[in-house]
Amino acid sequence: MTEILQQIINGIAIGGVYVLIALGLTIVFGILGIAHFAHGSVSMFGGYLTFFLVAQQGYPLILAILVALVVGMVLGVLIELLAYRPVRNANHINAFIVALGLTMMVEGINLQFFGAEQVVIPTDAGRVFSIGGVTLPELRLYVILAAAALILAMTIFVEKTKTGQAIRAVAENRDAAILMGINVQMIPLIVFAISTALGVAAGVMVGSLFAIAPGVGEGLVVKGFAVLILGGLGSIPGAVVGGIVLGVTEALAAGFISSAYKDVIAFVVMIAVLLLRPQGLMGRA
Amino acid sequence: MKIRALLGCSAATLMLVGGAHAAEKTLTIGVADALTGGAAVYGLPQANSVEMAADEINAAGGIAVGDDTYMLDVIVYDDKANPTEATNAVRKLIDRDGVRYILGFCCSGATGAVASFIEYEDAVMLVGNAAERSITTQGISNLVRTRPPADYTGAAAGAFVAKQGHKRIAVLGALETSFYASYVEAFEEEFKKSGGEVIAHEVFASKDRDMSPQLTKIREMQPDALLVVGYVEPAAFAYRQATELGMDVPRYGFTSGSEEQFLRVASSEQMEGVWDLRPTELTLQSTTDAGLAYHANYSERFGDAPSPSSPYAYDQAWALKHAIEAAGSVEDTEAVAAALRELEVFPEAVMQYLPVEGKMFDQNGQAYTANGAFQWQEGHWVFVEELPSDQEAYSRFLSTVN
Amino acid sequence: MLEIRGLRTGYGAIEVVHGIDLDVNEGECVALIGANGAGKSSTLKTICGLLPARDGQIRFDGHDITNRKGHAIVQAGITMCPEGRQVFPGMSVMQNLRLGAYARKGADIEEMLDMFPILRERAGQAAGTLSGGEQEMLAIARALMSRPRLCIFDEPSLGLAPKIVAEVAQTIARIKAMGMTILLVEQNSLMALRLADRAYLFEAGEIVLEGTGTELQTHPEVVKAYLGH
Amino acid sequence: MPRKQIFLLIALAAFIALPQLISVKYYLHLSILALIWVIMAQGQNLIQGYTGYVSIVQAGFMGIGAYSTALMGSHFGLPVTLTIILAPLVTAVFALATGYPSLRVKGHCFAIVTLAFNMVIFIVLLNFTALTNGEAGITGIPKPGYGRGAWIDFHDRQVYYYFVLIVAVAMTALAALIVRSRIGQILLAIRQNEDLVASVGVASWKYKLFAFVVSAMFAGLAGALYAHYQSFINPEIFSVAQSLDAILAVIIGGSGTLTGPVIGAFIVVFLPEYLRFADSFRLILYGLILVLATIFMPRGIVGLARDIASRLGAR
Repeated sequence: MTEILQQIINGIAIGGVYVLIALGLTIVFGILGIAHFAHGSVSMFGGYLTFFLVAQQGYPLILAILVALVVGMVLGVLIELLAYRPVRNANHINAFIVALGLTMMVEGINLQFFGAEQVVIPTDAGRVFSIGGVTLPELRLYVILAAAALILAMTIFVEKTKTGQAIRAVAENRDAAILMGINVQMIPLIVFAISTALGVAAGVMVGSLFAIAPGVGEGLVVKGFAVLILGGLGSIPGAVVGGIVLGVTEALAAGFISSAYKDVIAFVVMIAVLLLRPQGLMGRA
Repeated sequence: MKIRALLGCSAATLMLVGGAHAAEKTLTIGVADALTGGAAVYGLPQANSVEMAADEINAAGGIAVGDDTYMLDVIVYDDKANPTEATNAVRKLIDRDGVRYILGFCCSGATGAVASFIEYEDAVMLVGNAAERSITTQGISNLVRTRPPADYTGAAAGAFVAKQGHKRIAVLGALETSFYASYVEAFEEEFKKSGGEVIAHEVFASKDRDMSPQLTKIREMQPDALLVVGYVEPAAFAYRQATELGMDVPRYGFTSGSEEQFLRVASSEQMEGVWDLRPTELTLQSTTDAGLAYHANYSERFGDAPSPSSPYAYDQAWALKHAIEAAGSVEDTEAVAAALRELEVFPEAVMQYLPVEGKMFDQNGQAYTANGAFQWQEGHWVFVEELPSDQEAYSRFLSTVN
Repeated sequence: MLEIRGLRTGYGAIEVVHGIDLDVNEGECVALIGANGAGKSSTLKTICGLLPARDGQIRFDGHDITNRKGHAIVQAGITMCPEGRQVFPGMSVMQNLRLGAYARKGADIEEMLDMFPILRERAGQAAGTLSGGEQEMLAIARALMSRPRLCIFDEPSLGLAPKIVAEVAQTIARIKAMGMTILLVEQNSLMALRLADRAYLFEAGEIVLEGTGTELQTHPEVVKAYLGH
Repeated sequence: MPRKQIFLLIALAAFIALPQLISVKYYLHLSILALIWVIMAQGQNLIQGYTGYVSIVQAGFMGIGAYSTALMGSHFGLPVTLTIILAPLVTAVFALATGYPSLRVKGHCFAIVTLAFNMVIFIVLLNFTALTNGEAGITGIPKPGYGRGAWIDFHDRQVYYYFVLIVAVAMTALAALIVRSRIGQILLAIRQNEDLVASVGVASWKYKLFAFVVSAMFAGLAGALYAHYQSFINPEIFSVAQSLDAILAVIIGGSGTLTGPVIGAFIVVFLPEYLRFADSFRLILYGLILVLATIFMPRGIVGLARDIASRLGAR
């Protein structure tokens, strides 16, 4: 029992990171229909930047995160304007190829600026809590809490604010949204800013809890898309449920089936969902 | 003014005269190694150390072959530790640049790809840090390797851990990487001899940084000790997460990571007491004068301490110099390859090679170094003792493997 | 209020509207009738900025709004209740209504719920779960939420049961009675001409006839082709 | 003779003469790799260029072809020529199993699902060490023919070049046949408007699956040729990065054309050679080229050439 509980706790922390990545992906997909493949690498850029500011420039962690969030938002806006907007009306393949090209570029930029060695954002959180044999490191607790807070903030933003409602409207019906007087040229910029901010938050989490290294972002973005397919494309509750499900599945698979094939098992779950429920766990039929 | 110009003139004349005496030629050697990507941590220092060795050899008068003196010139290509890129790099060195001597090679996949065709080339290949055993079991006569295979070290480690009195040990490692797997295999064999048992073989991939699921499973099995085998980046997380999960069993490992690399991930308290059972390589506490000089020169030249495994490549360059001089030819690669097999350990060597029948490389072209047990004590790796290794016996064993 | 001169528009390589002139005066209800694909809906889309104009001019209140961005046209005071209703299916009725008022400050939802009591009953329900007639009411209410000065209806009766069609017609009549300027495209020509003060007949991307609603109702060509007896 | 056929003959003659024109053998080596990539890219083009589905599993299928030819040879002692022929068939079986679920989604999601499959193939190749020997890979894969010194010696790179050239030309011809057939026309129609195709009663999924499987077989064959040429394979070569190169080859060359993949394959193999000067910037440069090419040259080099030709012709 302790083991199962411990594995679920293990899975929730990484699941929280998946959720944040998937939320960023899902709002972009909902609005533009683009699989923003560079999202993982951009998120890692945010993590790297935070590391750079903390470890090399001596910024306090919170300030560094704030700076990284702002820089990330600007970067997101630039990506939309310079890369995706020009292919908005072209074949959907083109947008995906642009996404792949962007991924290469951002990975290259990360490599150029921050090197090939793994990077860990230093934090002070080193305590470990233990309840009845189940342990929870302080840092993981913060990551879970931060992820929960961001998910809550995101839900409130989308459901309760005018801008959030406009974003949903554009996702559901672009033409009708125009008729509501929504500036549909602006919405993608806002969406990319939010998406990248969420990604940077995930990048900081990965960078402090684990490490950032070349290729980590790409691995993460694939997991993010697996979450999307699991939860339902463009669905915010789907991203939350799918992310936790994927994280816990991986931990349980590694703990009880095979650590070598845990990613394979995660993808098999994704394929199974695709076959049995193509619209995803939370998607509408 | 005039006097100085005259002096300059005569100096130039002198040099011309000197040059005409014995022909000074250039020998171009090649390096194929990972300069970018994840494996650059191993490859780049190796490439640097070859360039440094070449300059030192040149400064010491070059390579003397008959009446000629050869000055070394080094071409370095990036193989990204990728087999196709490595093949391309070596093809280019041989076919386009006319290079006959190729050094470097930090990583097994890329090395294996090149080893599969080098036999048929008019060239000599010197392998460095790549630890996969099969590289020197194929009887390739124009290939030698300075680093011992991982299982040679694994066996010594198994005997050492058994001696500590552990009976049930859990393994967590990059077991999909075959030289790590072979380390564990040899470890297990030795460990079993004294009645021990390996109760778990859990795997992490090179990009995994969250090993808590595997460790949770291991924790449940209540082993006497933990053995972590893999690249330092993930291994450091395994050590840290083991403490986070409240595991307080002794931890052994095979990672060859530096102090800085571990401290980036885990605190010194979390690392306290961890053992690293590995080839002795370059450690300031246990090295020779050549090693100290190497460390100082490298640090000065590249502004960064050399990686512990980088001297494998440095020693390649010196081994090549001595072999060419012994063979008396730069053109006859067969003679040079044969001379390498006959070479005795030379004074410039940084690693502490254990000769086999008096030779640096055995009949398979394999060199052996001492293995050591290092322990993390208050923020530092401390050399505790040499691991008992029998290079002669292993060399005989290696000849039987195919 | 709305003046269109020499308007051309189309999709890709195909031009579907070949230079039309059209006027809507303040407080008037104007209907566009004609066969499928005659260019009526394309004209509406072009007015609302959903489709770019290739040539010609659209003026609203004397200002040129040709090829302005869609949201700017809404801000100028034109709103459209689109063909096929186009509610936001995953959002609640209330959320749909609030979005109707996106372009302006404040929202008087109560007023709208009084006008369409059925929407009050369905307030928390996802719009996608409403019946066709209810969705049409929601789409109309949503359009009115922006307090437009010109309200455009594109095929409001499309795909609805006859009983509901009558209800929709009544609703539009009520809105007209409130003094709203209306531009209406409707397959059901009889319904359109009864509601309209004036009407234009489209044929193959051109306007072939213009007159008051009553005139056109009795025009032999219209009777023969569109009112069918 | 029509202009197109003259062009074709000149191109063929150039490929035949190429080994004689190359003085540095290294470029012959790269040319062989490029021809293998032509087969890869022609396959990728069938699904990406003609059907409009970006598949990111081409390198995975190449790996299945490479490993199956090597393993059939070493485990069952089958002759090399036979295993090369069987390799695409083995690949087809895997492609059927992966294509069926993947094709349930469209567009971007299809791309992601196939990418997941490439990762699965990679992980299995890496971890199923009993069969694949893991990261260390398989060494000593034999060449076709009768060994060293035989009258046709495949160890001679010129011989292997002509061998691969014949296969590459045959596969390009096969791709041309498929594209011009009724099936090819339906594939094109699917790219244009899949809903329309479905609405006229064509079971579009069958055609998509066909395109997917055939494209995988091309990759499997390329993998087999690669394995016997290099004599060494390991999982690294068949990772997602290589699948992206296949996409790059099609896009840069010109997707939905037969010449495009040929040009693209040579670019993908040779471009890194000429970008060495900017080695550390290579990834950035690559990505930039991809983005700019997609935005400003969406129909690839072939499309650009056609535009220029028609403009010149118009004058």
